Amino acid sequence: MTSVDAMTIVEEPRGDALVLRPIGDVDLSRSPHMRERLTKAIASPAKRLIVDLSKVPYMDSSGVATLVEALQHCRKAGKKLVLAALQPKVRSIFEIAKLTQVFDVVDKVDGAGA
Amino acid sequence: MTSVDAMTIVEEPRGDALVLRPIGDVDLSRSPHMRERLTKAIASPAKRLIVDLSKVPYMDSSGVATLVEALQHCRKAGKKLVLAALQPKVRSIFEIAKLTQVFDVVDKVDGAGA
Amino acid sequence: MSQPAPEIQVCVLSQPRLLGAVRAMLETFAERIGFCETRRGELVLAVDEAMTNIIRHGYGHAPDCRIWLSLRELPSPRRGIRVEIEDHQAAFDPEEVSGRSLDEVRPGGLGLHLIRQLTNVCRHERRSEGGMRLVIEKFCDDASTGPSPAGTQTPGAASR
Amino acid sequence: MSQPAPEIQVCVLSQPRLLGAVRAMLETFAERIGFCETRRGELVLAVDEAMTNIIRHGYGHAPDCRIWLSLRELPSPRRGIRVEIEDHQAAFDPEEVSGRSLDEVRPGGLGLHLIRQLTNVCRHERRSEGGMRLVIEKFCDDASTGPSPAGTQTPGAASR
Ligand SMILES: Nc1ncnc2c1ncn2[C@@H]1O[C@H](COP(=O)(O)OP(=O)(O)O)[C@@H](O)[C@H]1O
Ligand SMILES: Nc1ncnc2c1ncn2[C@@H]1O[C@H](COP(=O)(O)OP(=O)(O)O)[C@@H](O)[C@H]1O
Repeated sequence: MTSVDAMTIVEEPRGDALVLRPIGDVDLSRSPHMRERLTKAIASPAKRLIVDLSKVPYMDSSGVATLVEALQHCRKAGKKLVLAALQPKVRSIFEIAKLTQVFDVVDKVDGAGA
Repeated sequence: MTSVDAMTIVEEPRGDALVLRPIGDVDLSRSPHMRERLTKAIASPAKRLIVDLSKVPYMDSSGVATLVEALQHCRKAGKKLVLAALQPKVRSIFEIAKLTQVFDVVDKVDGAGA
Repeated sequence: MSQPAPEIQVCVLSQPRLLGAVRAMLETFAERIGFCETRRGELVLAVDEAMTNIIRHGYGHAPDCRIWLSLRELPSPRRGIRVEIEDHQAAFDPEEVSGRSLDEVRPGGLGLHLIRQLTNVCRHERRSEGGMRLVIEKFCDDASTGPSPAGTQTPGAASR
Repeated sequence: MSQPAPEIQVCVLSQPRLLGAVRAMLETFAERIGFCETRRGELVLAVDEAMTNIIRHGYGHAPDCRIWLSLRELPSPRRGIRVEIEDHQAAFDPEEVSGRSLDEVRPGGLGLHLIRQLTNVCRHERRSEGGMRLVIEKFCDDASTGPSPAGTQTPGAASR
Protein backbone atom coordinates (compact mmCIF):
# COMPACT_ATOMS: atom_id res chain seq x y z
CA MET A 1 0.00 0.00 0.00
CA THR A 2 1.43 3.32 -1.00
CA SER A 3 1.07 6.48 0.94
CA VAL A 4 -1.11 8.04 -1.74
CA ASP A 5 -4.50 6.51 -2.37
CA ALA A 6 -6.31 6.10 -5.62
CA MET A 7 -9.87 7.28 -5.42
CA THR A 8 -12.85 6.43 -7.56
CA ILE A 9 -13.60 9.20 -10.06
CA VAL A 10 -16.46 8.47 -12.42
CA GLU A 11 -16.24 10.13 -15.86
CA GLU A 12 -19.24 10.82 -18.02
CA PRO A 13 -19.21 12.73 -21.33
CA ARG A 14 -22.22 14.98 -21.88
CA GLY A 15 -22.27 16.68 -25.27
CA ASP A 16 -19.15 18.85 -25.41
CA ALA A 17 -18.77 18.66 -21.64
CA LEU A 18 -17.08 16.06 -19.45
CA VAL A 19 -18.49 15.35 -15.99
CA LEU A 20 -16.00 14.16 -13.34
CA ARG A 21 -17.54 12.71 -10.21
CA PRO A 22 -15.00 11.96 -7.45
CA ILE A 23 -16.33 9.68 -4.73
CA GLY A 24 -15.18 10.06 -1.12
CA ASP A 25 -13.08 12.44 0.96
CA VAL A 26 -10.57 14.53 -1.00
CA ASP A 27 -7.64 15.03 1.35
CA LEU A 28 -3.85 15.02 1.02
CA SER A 29 -3.92 11.29 0.29
CA ARG A 30 -6.30 11.63 -2.62
CA SER A 31 -5.80 15.07 -4.15
CA PRO A 32 -2.73 13.93 -6.16
CA HIS A 33 -4.91 11.35 -7.88
CA MET A 34 -7.64 13.90 -8.54
CA ARG A 35 -5.00 16.25 -9.95
CA GLU A 36 -3.84 13.60 -12.40
CA ARG A 37 -7.37 12.94 -13.59
CA LEU A 38 -8.11 16.64 -14.00
CA THR A 39 -4.93 17.16 -16.01
CA LYS A 40 -6.00 14.36 -18.38
CA ALA A 41 -9.49 15.77 -18.65
CA ILE A 42 -8.15 19.23 -19.51
CA ALA A 43 -6.06 17.65 -22.28
CA SER A 44 -9.17 15.93 -23.68
CA PRO A 45 -11.31 17.50 -26.44
CA ALA A 46 -14.07 18.41 -23.95
CA LYS A 47 -14.83 22.15 -23.92
CA ARG A 48 -16.19 22.21 -20.41
CA LEU A 49 -15.29 20.24 -17.31
CA ILE A 50 -17.97 19.79 -14.72
CA VAL A 51 -16.70 18.52 -11.38
CA ASP A 52 -19.67 16.95 -9.64
CA LEU A 53 -18.90 17.13 -5.91
CA SER A 54 -22.17 15.58 -4.73
CA LYS A 55 -20.30 12.48 -3.52
CA VAL A 56 -17.55 14.36 -1.70
CA PRO A 57 -18.42 14.81 1.97
CA TYR A 58 -15.04 16.28 2.92
CA MET A 59 -12.32 18.30 1.22
CA ASP A 60 -9.25 19.97 2.68
CA SER A 61 -7.05 22.73 1.28
CA SER A 62 -5.04 20.27 -0.81
CA GLY A 63 -8.24 19.44 -2.70
CA VAL A 64 -9.09 23.12 -3.05
CA ALA A 65 -5.57 23.86 -4.31
CA THR A 66 -5.95 21.13 -6.92
CA LEU A 67 -9.16 22.68 -8.19
CA VAL A 68 -7.66 26.19 -8.25
CA GLU A 69 -4.77 24.85 -10.29
CA ALA A 70 -7.18 23.12 -12.69
CA LEU A 71 -9.09 26.39 -13.05
CA GLN A 72 -5.91 28.20 -14.06
CA HIS A 73 -5.06 25.50 -16.61
CA CYS A 74 -8.60 25.58 -18.00
CA ARG A 75 -8.42 29.33 -18.45
CA LYS A 76 -5.14 29.02 -20.32
CA ALA A 77 -6.62 26.32 -22.53
CA GLY A 78 -9.76 28.37 -23.19
CA LYS A 79 -11.97 25.89 -21.38
CA LYS A 80 -14.59 26.24 -18.70
CA LEU A 81 -14.47 24.61 -15.27
CA VAL A 82 -17.72 24.29 -13.32
CA LEU A 83 -18.14 22.96 -9.77
CA ALA A 84 -21.49 21.34 -9.12
CA ALA A 85 -23.47 20.08 -6.14
CA LEU A 86 -21.15 21.01 -3.26
CA GLN A 87 -22.07 19.49 0.08
CA PRO A 88 -22.32 22.01 2.95
CA LYS A 89 -18.93 21.28 4.53
CA VAL A 90 -17.17 21.52 1.20
CA ARG A 91 -19.06 24.65 0.27
CA SER A 92 -17.96 26.34 3.46
CA ILE A 93 -14.24 25.85 2.80
CA PHE A 94 -14.74 27.53 -0.61
CA GLU A 95 -16.59 30.34 1.12
CA ILE A 96 -13.88 30.92 3.72
CA ALA A 97 -11.30 30.92 0.95
CA LYS A 98 -13.44 33.46 -0.96
CA LEU A 99 -13.42 31.15 -3.95
CA THR A 100 -17.15 30.86 -4.61
CA GLN A 101 -16.90 33.98 -6.80
CA VAL A 102 -13.87 32.73 -8.66
CA PHE A 103 -15.34 29.39 -9.68
CA ASP A 104 -18.55 28.78 -11.54
CA VAL A 105 -20.50 27.05 -8.82
CA VAL A 106 -23.88 25.48 -9.60
CA ASP A 107 -26.32 23.52 -7.47
CA LYS A 108 -26.84 20.66 -9.87
CA VAL A 109 -24.88 19.06 -12.67
CA ASP A 110 -27.89 19.70 -14.92
CA GLY A 111 -27.62 23.40 -14.13
CA ALA A 112 -24.10 23.38 -15.56
CA GLY A 113 -25.50 23.21 -19.05
CA ALA A 114 -24.50 19.59 -19.35
CA MET B 1 -19.70 15.37 31.53
CA THR B 2 -20.07 12.01 33.21
CA SER B 3 -18.53 8.83 32.00
CA VAL B 4 -21.89 7.31 31.19
CA ASP B 5 -23.88 8.90 28.41
CA ALA B 6 -27.60 9.35 28.19
CA MET B 7 -28.98 8.26 24.88
CA THR B 8 -32.16 9.19 23.12
CA ILE B 9 -34.80 6.48 23.49
CA VAL B 10 -38.15 7.29 21.94
CA GLU B 11 -41.17 5.67 23.60
CA GLU B 12 -44.43 5.05 21.82
CA PRO B 13 -47.44 3.16 23.25
CA ARG B 14 -49.26 0.98 20.70
CA GLY B 15 -52.36 -0.68 22.12
CA ASP B 16 -51.21 -2.91 24.98
CA ALA B 17 -47.63 -2.74 23.70
CA LEU B 18 -44.88 -0.22 24.31
CA VAL B 19 -42.37 0.48 21.56
CA LEU B 20 -38.89 1.58 22.68
CA ARG B 21 -36.69 3.03 19.96
CA PRO B 22 -33.10 3.70 21.08
CA ILE B 23 -31.17 5.97 18.73
CA GLY B 24 -27.44 5.53 18.19
CA ASP B 25 -24.70 3.09 19.16
CA VAL B 26 -25.42 0.98 22.25
CA ASP B 27 -22.06 0.38 23.86
CA LEU B 28 -20.71 0.34 27.41
CA SER B 29 -21.33 4.06 27.74
CA ARG B 30 -25.00 3.82 26.85
CA SER B 31 -26.22 0.39 27.89
CA PRO B 32 -26.69 1.49 31.55
CA HIS B 33 -29.14 4.12 30.37
CA MET B 34 -30.95 1.63 28.14
CA ARG B 35 -31.11 -0.75 31.11
CA GLU B 36 -32.78 1.90 33.24
CA ARG B 37 -35.36 2.64 30.60
CA LEU B 38 -36.11 -1.04 30.04
CA THR B 39 -36.57 -1.59 33.77
CA LYS B 40 -39.11 1.23 33.88
CA ALA B 41 -40.88 -0.09 30.82
CA ILE B 42 -41.15 -3.56 32.36
CA ALA B 43 -42.70 -1.99 35.46
CA SER B 44 -45.28 -0.21 33.27
CA PRO B 45 -48.71 -1.71 32.52
CA ALA B 46 -47.70 -2.58 28.94
CA LYS B 47 -48.05 -6.32 28.20
CA ARG B 48 -45.48 -6.39 25.43
CA LEU B 49 -42.26 -4.49 24.96
CA ILE B 50 -41.08 -3.99 21.42
CA VAL B 51 -37.50 -2.79 21.15
CA ASP B 52 -37.17 -1.17 17.74
CA LEU B 53 -33.48 -1.41 16.81
CA SER B 54 -33.80 0.18 13.39
CA LYS B 55 -31.84 3.23 14.60
CA VAL B 56 -29.04 1.28 16.28
CA PRO B 57 -26.12 0.81 13.88
CA TYR B 58 -23.85 -0.74 16.50
CA MET B 59 -24.23 -2.79 19.66
CA ASP B 60 -21.63 -4.53 21.78
CA SER B 61 -22.00 -7.31 24.33
CA SER B 62 -22.98 -4.87 27.08
CA GLY B 63 -26.04 -3.98 25.03
CA VAL B 64 -26.81 -7.62 24.36
CA ALA B 65 -26.44 -8.40 28.08
CA THR B 66 -28.89 -5.64 28.89
CA LEU B 67 -31.45 -7.11 26.51
CA VAL B 68 -30.93 -10.65 27.85
CA GLU B 69 -31.50 -9.36 31.36
CA ALA B 70 -34.66 -7.55 30.24
CA LEU B 71 -35.86 -10.78 28.62
CA GLN B 72 -35.44 -12.63 31.91
CA HIS B 73 -37.32 -9.92 33.81
CA CYS B 74 -40.11 -9.92 31.22
CA ARG B 75 -40.50 -13.67 31.53
CA LYS B 76 -40.77 -13.43 35.29
CA ALA B 77 -43.36 -10.67 34.94
CA GLY B 78 -45.34 -12.67 32.36
CA LYS B 79 -44.61 -10.15 29.63
CA LYS B 80 -43.34 -10.48 26.11
CA LEU B 81 -40.16 -8.88 24.75
CA VAL B 82 -39.79 -8.50 21.00
CA LEU B 83 -36.76 -7.22 19.10
CA ALA B 84 -37.58 -5.53 15.82
CA ALA B 85 -35.72 -4.29 12.76
CA LEU B 86 -32.16 -5.28 13.61
CA GLN B 87 -29.50 -3.80 11.34
CA PRO B 88 -27.05 -6.34 9.84
CA LYS B 89 -24.15 -5.68 12.24
CA VAL B 90 -26.42 -5.92 15.26
CA ARG B 91 -28.13 -9.02 13.93
CA SER B 92 -24.80 -10.75 13.52
CA ILE B 93 -23.80 -10.33 17.16
CA PHE B 94 -27.11 -11.95 18.17
CA GLU B 95 -26.40 -14.75 15.73
CA ILE B 96 -22.90 -15.40 17.03
CA ALA B 97 -24.29 -15.41 20.56
CA LYS B 98 -26.97 -17.89 19.42
CA LEU B 99 -29.62 -15.55 20.76
CA THR B 100 -31.83 -15.20 17.67
CA GLN B 101 -33.74 -18.28 18.81
CA VAL B 102 -34.09 -17.08 22.37
CA PHE B 103 -35.60 -13.69 21.53
CA ASP B 104 -38.65 -13.00 19.43
CA VAL B 105 -37.00 -11.25 16.52
CA VAL B 106 -39.12 -9.62 13.83
CA ASP B 107 -38.21 -7.65 10.72
CA LYS B 108 -40.56 -4.74 11.33
CA VAL B 109 -42.21 -3.17 14.32
CA ASP B 110 -45.52 -3.72 12.59
CA GLY B 111 -44.79 -7.43 12.47
CA ALA B 112 -44.56 -7.46 16.25
CA GLY B 113 -48.31 -7.21 16.48
CA ALA B 114 -48.07 -3.58 17.54
CA MET C 1 11.30 -5.28 18.64
CA SER C 2 12.51 -5.34 15.07
CA GLN C 3 9.09 -5.03 13.48
CA PRO C 4 8.24 -1.69 11.85
CA ALA C 5 6.55 1.03 13.90
CA PRO C 6 2.78 0.81 14.18
CA GLU C 7 0.98 3.20 11.87
CA ILE C 8 -1.12 4.51 14.75
CA GLN C 9 -0.71 4.34 18.53
CA VAL C 10 -3.37 5.51 20.91
CA CYS C 11 -3.47 6.04 24.65
CA VAL C 12 -7.01 6.50 25.91
CA LEU C 13 -8.42 7.00 29.40
CA SER C 14 -10.56 4.14 30.74
CA GLN C 15 -13.89 5.84 30.11
CA PRO C 16 -16.78 4.23 28.23
CA ARG C 17 -17.67 7.51 26.52
CA LEU C 18 -14.33 7.44 24.70
CA LEU C 19 -14.86 4.03 23.11
CA GLY C 20 -16.81 5.47 20.18
CA ALA C 21 -13.90 7.66 19.07
CA VAL C 22 -11.51 4.70 19.09
CA ARG C 23 -13.99 2.58 17.16
CA ALA C 24 -14.38 5.31 14.52
CA MET C 25 -10.63 5.52 14.08
CA LEU C 26 -10.20 1.77 13.74
CA GLU C 27 -13.13 1.51 11.35
CA THR C 28 -11.65 4.15 9.02
CA PHE C 29 -8.16 2.67 9.25
CA ALA C 30 -9.55 -0.77 8.33
CA GLU C 31 -11.51 0.69 5.45
CA ARG C 32 -8.38 2.26 4.01
CA ILE C 33 -6.47 -1.03 4.35
CA GLY C 34 -9.17 -2.66 2.23
CA PHE C 35 -11.52 -4.35 4.72
CA CYS C 36 -15.11 -4.77 3.57
CA GLU C 37 -17.83 -3.45 5.81
CA THR C 38 -18.61 -6.79 7.42
CA ARG C 39 -15.00 -7.71 8.26
CA ARG C 40 -14.18 -4.28 9.64
CA GLY C 41 -17.35 -4.36 11.72
CA GLU C 42 -16.13 -7.63 13.23
CA LEU C 43 -12.68 -6.21 13.97
CA VAL C 44 -14.18 -3.12 15.56
CA LEU C 45 -16.47 -5.21 17.76
CA ALA C 46 -13.60 -7.45 18.89
CA VAL C 47 -11.46 -4.46 19.88
CA ASP C 48 -14.40 -2.74 21.58
CA GLU C 49 -15.05 -5.88 23.63
CA ALA C 50 -11.41 -5.99 24.69
CA MET C 51 -11.49 -2.35 25.84
CA THR C 52 -14.82 -2.91 27.57
CA ASN C 53 -13.39 -5.85 29.51
CA ILE C 54 -10.40 -3.80 30.60
CA ILE C 55 -12.62 -0.95 31.79
CA ARG C 56 -14.98 -3.28 33.67
CA HIS C 57 -12.85 -6.12 34.95
CA GLY C 58 -9.33 -4.79 34.73
CA TYR C 59 -9.89 -1.31 36.12
CA GLY C 60 -13.23 -1.78 37.88
CA HIS C 61 -14.62 1.30 36.13
CA ALA C 62 -11.91 3.67 37.43
CA PRO C 63 -12.01 6.54 34.90
CA ASP C 64 -8.37 7.62 35.10
CA CYS C 65 -6.53 4.47 34.09
CA ARG C 66 -4.99 4.02 30.67
CA ILE C 67 -5.56 1.74 27.72
CA TRP C 68 -2.95 1.60 24.95
CA LEU C 69 -3.71 0.49 21.44
CA SER C 70 -1.43 0.07 18.49
CA LEU C 71 -2.67 -0.45 14.97
CA ARG C 72 -0.45 -1.98 12.35
CA GLU C 73 -1.04 -2.98 8.79
CA LEU C 74 0.15 -6.59 8.38
CA PRO C 75 3.07 -6.91 5.94
CA SER C 76 2.09 -8.24 2.51
CA PRO C 77 1.23 -10.72 1.14
CA ARG C 78 -1.16 -11.02 4.12
CA ARG C 79 -3.63 -8.17 3.96
CA GLY C 80 -4.93 -7.40 7.38
CA ILE C 81 -4.42 -5.55 10.63
CA ARG C 82 -2.74 -6.32 13.93
CA VAL C 83 -4.13 -4.55 16.96
CA GLU C 84 -2.40 -4.71 20.33
CA ILE C 85 -4.38 -3.62 23.36
CA GLU C 86 -2.50 -3.09 26.59
CA ASP C 87 -3.42 -2.24 30.15
CA HIS C 88 -1.63 -1.83 33.47
CA GLN C 89 -4.05 -3.91 35.51
CA ALA C 90 -3.37 -6.97 37.64
CA ALA C 91 -2.97 -9.88 35.24
CA PHE C 92 -5.65 -12.52 34.78
CA ASP C 93 -5.46 -15.95 33.24
CA PRO C 94 -7.55 -16.00 30.07
CA GLU C 95 -7.36 -19.80 29.96
CA GLU C 96 -9.27 -19.84 33.20
CA VAL C 97 -12.00 -17.52 31.98
CA SER C 98 -12.81 -18.55 28.51
CA GLY C 99 -16.39 -17.34 28.56
CA ARG C 100 -19.67 -19.06 29.19
CA SER C 101 -21.28 -21.76 27.13
CA LEU C 102 -23.48 -20.16 24.55
CA ASP C 103 -26.30 -22.53 25.43
CA GLU C 104 -26.94 -20.86 28.74
CA VAL C 105 -29.13 -17.79 28.43
CA ARG C 106 -27.79 -15.24 30.87
CA PRO C 107 -26.50 -11.72 30.61
CA GLY C 108 -22.74 -11.42 30.14
CA GLY C 109 -19.96 -13.87 29.47
CA LEU C 110 -19.97 -13.02 25.79
CA GLY C 111 -16.97 -10.71 25.41
CA LEU C 112 -14.04 -13.14 25.27
CA HIS C 113 -16.11 -15.45 23.14
CA LEU C 114 -16.74 -12.70 20.59
CA ILE C 115 -13.11 -11.61 20.54
CA ARG C 116 -11.96 -15.15 19.74
CA GLN C 117 -14.73 -15.77 17.27
CA LEU C 118 -14.21 -12.59 15.28
CA THR C 119 -10.43 -12.63 14.87
CA ASN C 120 -7.85 -14.79 13.12
CA VAL C 121 -5.24 -14.46 15.84
CA CYS C 122 -6.05 -13.74 19.47
CA ARG C 123 -3.38 -14.08 22.12
CA HIS C 124 -3.10 -12.77 25.67
CA GLU C 125 0.38 -11.98 26.97
CA ARG C 126 1.62 -10.72 30.31
CA ARG C 127 3.51 -7.45 29.98
CA SER C 128 6.88 -7.40 31.68
CA GLU C 129 5.94 -3.96 33.07
CA GLY C 130 2.75 -5.40 34.61
CA GLY C 131 -0.69 -5.69 33.06
CA MET C 132 -1.78 -7.58 29.99
CA ARG C 133 -1.36 -7.33 26.25
CA LEU C 134 -3.99 -8.71 23.93
CA VAL C 135 -2.71 -9.28 20.40
CA ILE C 136 -5.39 -9.51 17.74
CA GLU C 137 -4.97 -10.10 14.03
CA LYS C 138 -7.70 -9.98 11.46
CA PHE C 139 -7.31 -10.62 7.75
CA CYS C 140 -9.19 -8.80 5.01
CA ASP C 141 -10.12 -12.02 3.27
CA ASP C 142 -11.25 -13.86 6.38
CA ALA C 143 -14.19 -15.76 4.89
CA SER C 144 -15.32 -17.64 7.98
CA THR C 145 -15.98 -16.11 11.36
CA GLY C 146 -12.77 -16.70 13.20
CA PRO C 147 -10.71 -19.81 13.75
CA SER C 148 -10.19 -19.92 17.49
CA PRO C 149 -12.40 -22.51 19.20
CA ALA C 150 -14.13 -21.48 22.41
CA GLY C 151 -11.95 -22.87 25.20
CA THR C 152 -13.04 -24.35 28.48
CA GLN C 153 -16.32 -23.07 29.82
CA THR C 154 -15.44 -21.55 33.15
CA PRO C 155 -16.93 -18.10 33.29
CA GLY C 156 -16.36 -15.45 35.90
CA ALA C 157 -13.34 -16.75 37.77
CA ALA C 158 -10.60 -14.16 37.30
CA SER C 159 -9.25 -11.00 38.90
CA ARG C 160 -11.47 -8.37 40.52
CA MET D 1 2.10 20.06 33.70
CA SER D 2 -0.58 20.25 36.34
CA GLN D 3 -3.49 19.98 33.95
CA PRO D 4 -5.40 16.70 33.87
CA ALA D 5 -4.34 13.99 31.44
CA PRO D 6 -5.72 14.25 27.91
CA GLU D 7 -8.62 11.92 27.25
CA ILE D 8 -6.95 10.61 24.10
CA GLN D 9 -3.35 10.73 22.87
CA VAL D 10 -2.35 9.59 19.42
CA CYS D 11 0.96 9.02 17.71
CA VAL D 12 0.57 8.60 13.97
CA LEU D 13 3.10 8.11 11.19
CA SER D 14 3.44 11.00 8.73
CA GLN D 15 1.39 9.37 5.96
CA PRO D 16 -1.51 11.05 4.18
CA ARG D 17 -3.51 7.81 4.06
CA LEU D 18 -3.71 7.83 7.87
CA LEU D 19 -5.31 11.27 8.11
CA GLY D 20 -8.81 9.90 7.61
CA ALA D 21 -8.60 7.67 10.68
CA VAL D 22 -7.50 10.58 12.87
CA ARG D 23 -10.28 12.76 11.47
CA ALA D 24 -12.87 10.07 12.22
CA MET D 25 -11.66 9.80 15.81
CA LEU D 26 -11.72 13.54 16.38
CA GLU D 27 -15.12 13.88 14.77
CA THR D 28 -16.64 11.24 17.07
CA PHE D 29 -14.91 12.66 20.14
CA ALA D 30 -16.27 16.13 19.33
CA GLU D 31 -19.74 14.74 18.77
CA ARG D 32 -19.72 13.13 22.22
CA ILE D 33 -18.53 16.37 23.82
CA GLY D 34 -21.57 18.08 22.31
CA PHE D 35 -20.31 19.79 19.14
CA CYS D 36 -22.87 20.28 16.40
CA GLU D 37 -22.05 18.98 12.95
CA THR D 38 -20.87 22.33 11.61
CA ARG D 39 -18.55 23.15 14.51
CA ARG D 40 -17.01 19.72 14.62
CA GLY D 41 -16.49 19.82 10.86
CA GLU D 42 -14.54 23.05 11.37
CA LEU D 43 -12.42 21.56 14.14
CA VAL D 44 -11.69 18.47 12.07
CA LEU D 45 -10.65 20.59 9.08
CA ALA D 46 -8.34 22.76 11.21
CA VAL D 47 -6.59 19.71 12.68
CA ASP D 48 -6.36 18.03 9.28
CA GLU D 49 -4.73 21.16 7.85
CA ALA D 50 -2.19 21.20 10.67
CA MET D 51 -1.27 17.55 10.07
CA THR D 52 -1.12 18.14 6.32
CA ASN D 53 1.29 21.03 6.81
CA ILE D 54 3.53 18.91 9.01
CA ILE D 55 3.59 16.09 6.46
CA ARG D 56 4.31 18.45 3.56
CA HIS D 57 6.44 21.23 4.96
CA GLY D 58 7.73 19.81 8.22
CA TYR D 59 8.68 16.35 7.07
CA GLY D 60 8.84 16.87 3.30
CA HIS D 61 6.61 13.83 2.75
CA ALA D 62 8.91 11.41 4.60
CA PRO D 63 6.51 8.58 5.58
CA ASP D 64 8.24 7.40 8.76
CA CYS D 65 8.18 10.54 10.91
CA ARG D 66 5.77 10.99 13.79
CA ILE D 67 2.90 13.32 14.56
CA TRP D 68 1.51 13.44 18.08
CA LEU D 69 -1.97 14.60 18.93
CA SER D 70 -3.62 15.02 22.28
CA LEU D 71 -7.34 15.59 22.66
CA ARG D 72 -8.70 17.11 25.83
CA GLU D 73 -12.16 18.17 26.84
CA LEU D 74 -11.95 21.75 28.14
CA PRO D 75 -12.91 22.07 31.82
CA SER D 76 -16.40 23.43 32.43
CA PRO D 77 -17.95 25.94 32.26
CA ARG D 78 -16.31 26.28 28.84
CA ARG D 79 -17.55 23.45 26.63
CA GLY D 80 -15.02 22.67 23.99
CA ILE D 81 -11.90 20.77 23.03
CA ARG D 82 -8.19 21.47 23.13
CA VAL D 83 -6.08 19.70 20.55
CA GLU D 84 -2.29 19.80 20.67
CA ILE D 85 -0.41 18.71 17.56
CA GLU D 86 3.30 18.09 17.85
CA ASP D 87 6.10 17.21 15.49
CA HIS D 88 9.86 16.74 15.67
CA GLN D 89 10.69 18.84 12.62
CA ALA D 90 12.97 21.87 12.36
CA ALA D 91 11.04 24.80 13.81
CA PHE D 92 9.51 27.49 11.62
CA ASP D 93 8.25 30.93 12.47
CA PRO D 94 4.51 31.06 11.96
CA GLU D 95 4.57 34.85 12.23
CA GLU D 96 6.66 34.90 9.09
CA VAL D 97 4.35 32.63 7.14
CA SER D 98 0.88 33.73 7.92
CA GLY D 99 -0.65 32.56 4.65
CA ARG D 100 -1.44 34.34 1.44
CA SER D 101 -3.92 37.12 0.88
CA LEU D 102 -7.25 35.60 0.01
CA ASP D 103 -7.63 38.00 -2.89
CA GLU D 104 -4.95 36.30 -4.91
CA VAL D 105 -6.22 33.27 -6.79
CA ARG D 106 -3.50 30.68 -6.66
CA PRO D 107 -3.24 27.13 -5.42
CA GLY D 108 -2.04 26.77 -1.84
CA GLY D 109 -1.42 29.17 0.98
CA LEU D 110 -4.76 28.37 2.54
CA GLY D 111 -3.87 26.02 5.39
CA LEU D 112 -2.68 28.40 8.13
CA HIS D 113 -5.47 30.77 7.21
CA LEU D 114 -8.08 28.06 7.71
CA ILE D 115 -6.58 26.90 10.99
CA ARG D 116 -6.74 30.43 12.42
CA GLN D 117 -10.15 31.12 10.98
CA LEU D 118 -11.79 27.95 12.27
CA THR D 119 -10.53 27.93 15.85
CA ASN D 120 -10.96 30.05 18.97
CA VAL D 121 -7.38 29.63 20.16
CA CYS D 122 -4.49 28.90 17.84
CA ARG D 123 -0.92 29.15 19.12
CA HIS D 124 2.38 27.80 17.83
CA GLU D 125 5.04 26.92 20.41
CA ARG D 126 8.56 25.61 20.08
CA ARG D 127 9.02 22.30 21.89
CA SER D 128 12.04 22.17 24.16
CA GLU D 129 12.81 18.72 22.68
CA GLY D 130 12.82 20.23 19.18
CA GLY D 131 9.96 20.58 16.75
CA MET D 132 6.74 22.52 17.10
CA ARG D 133 3.56 22.31 19.10
CA LEU D 134 0.35 23.78 17.73
CA VAL D 135 -2.28 24.37 20.40
CA ILE D 136 -5.82 24.67 19.14
CA GLU D 137 -8.98 25.30 21.12
CA LYS D 138 -12.47 25.25 19.74
CA PHE D 139 -15.65 25.94 21.70
CA CYS D 140 -18.97 24.18 21.16
CA ASP D 141 -20.87 27.43 21.09
CA ASP D 142 -18.54 29.27 18.75
CA ALA D 143 -21.10 31.23 16.76
CA SER D 144 -18.77 33.09 14.42
CA THR D 145 -16.05 31.53 12.35
CA GLY D 146 -13.00 32.03 14.50
CA PRO D 147 -11.57 35.12 16.13
CA SER D 148 -7.98 35.22 14.98
CA PRO D 149 -7.32 37.80 12.29
CA ALA D 150 -5.14 36.76 9.37
CA GLY D 151 -1.71 38.08 10.23
CA THR D 152 0.88 39.53 7.88
CA GLN D 153 0.70 38.27 4.33
CA THR D 154 4.09 36.74 3.68
CA PRO D 155 3.57 33.29 2.23
CA GLY D 156 6.10 30.56 1.63
CA ALA D 157 9.10 31.80 3.61
CA ALA D 158 9.76 29.18 6.25
CA SER D 159 11.72 25.99 6.78
CA ARG D 160 12.23 23.38 4.05
N1 LIG E 1 -9.28 -7.44 30.71
C1 LIG E 1 -9.68 -8.25 31.71
N2 LIG E 1 -9.18 -8.10 32.95
C2 LIG E 1 -9.56 -8.89 33.94
N3 LIG E 1 -10.46 -9.88 33.82
C3 LIG E 1 -11.00 -10.08 32.61
C4 LIG E 1 -10.66 -9.28 31.50
N4 LIG E 1 -11.36 -9.72 30.44
C5 LIG E 1 -12.11 -10.74 30.87
N5 LIG E 1 -11.90 -10.97 32.19
C6 LIG E 1 -12.55 -12.04 33.00
O1 LIG E 1 -13.14 -12.96 32.10
C7 LIG E 1 -14.55 -13.07 32.36
C8 LIG E 1 -15.30 -13.33 31.08
O2 LIG E 1 -15.24 -12.16 30.28
P1 LIG E 1 -16.28 -11.95 29.11
O3 LIG E 1 -16.32 -13.17 28.26
O4 LIG E 1 -15.92 -10.70 28.41
O5 LIG E 1 -17.71 -11.82 29.81
P2 LIG E 1 -18.20 -10.72 30.88
O6 LIG E 1 -17.31 -9.55 30.73
O7 LIG E 1 -19.60 -10.43 30.50
O8 LIG E 1 -18.10 -11.39 32.21
C9 LIG E 1 -14.93 -11.80 33.05
O9 LIG E 1 -16.07 -11.93 33.85
C10 LIG E 1 -13.67 -11.50 33.86
O10 LIG E 1 -13.67 -12.24 35.06
N1 LIG F 1 4.20 22.57 10.03
C1 LIG F 1 4.94 23.39 9.23
N2 LIG F 1 6.27 23.21 9.15
C2 LIG F 1 7.03 24.01 8.37
N3 LIG F 1 6.54 25.02 7.63
C3 LIG F 1 5.22 25.25 7.66
C4 LIG F 1 4.35 24.44 8.45
N4 LIG F 1 3.09 24.91 8.30
C5 LIG F 1 3.18 25.93 7.44
N5 LIG F 1 4.45 26.14 7.04
C6 LIG F 1 4.92 27.20 6.14
O1 LIG F 1 3.90 28.15 5.98
C7 LIG F 1 3.51 28.30 4.62
C8 LIG F 1 2.01 28.57 4.50
O2 LIG F 1 1.30 27.42 4.89
P1 LIG F 1 -0.19 27.23 4.46
O3 LIG F 1 -0.96 28.46 4.80
O4 LIG F 1 -0.70 25.98 5.06
O5 LIG F 1 -0.18 27.11 2.87
P2 LIG F 1 0.56 26.01 1.94
O6 LIG F 1 0.77 24.81 2.81
O7 LIG F 1 -0.41 25.76 0.84
O8 LIG F 1 1.82 26.66 1.48
C9 LIG F 1 3.95 27.02 3.95
O9 LIG F 1 4.18 27.17 2.58
C10 LIG F 1 5.21 26.68 4.75
O10 LIG F 1 6.31 27.41 4.23
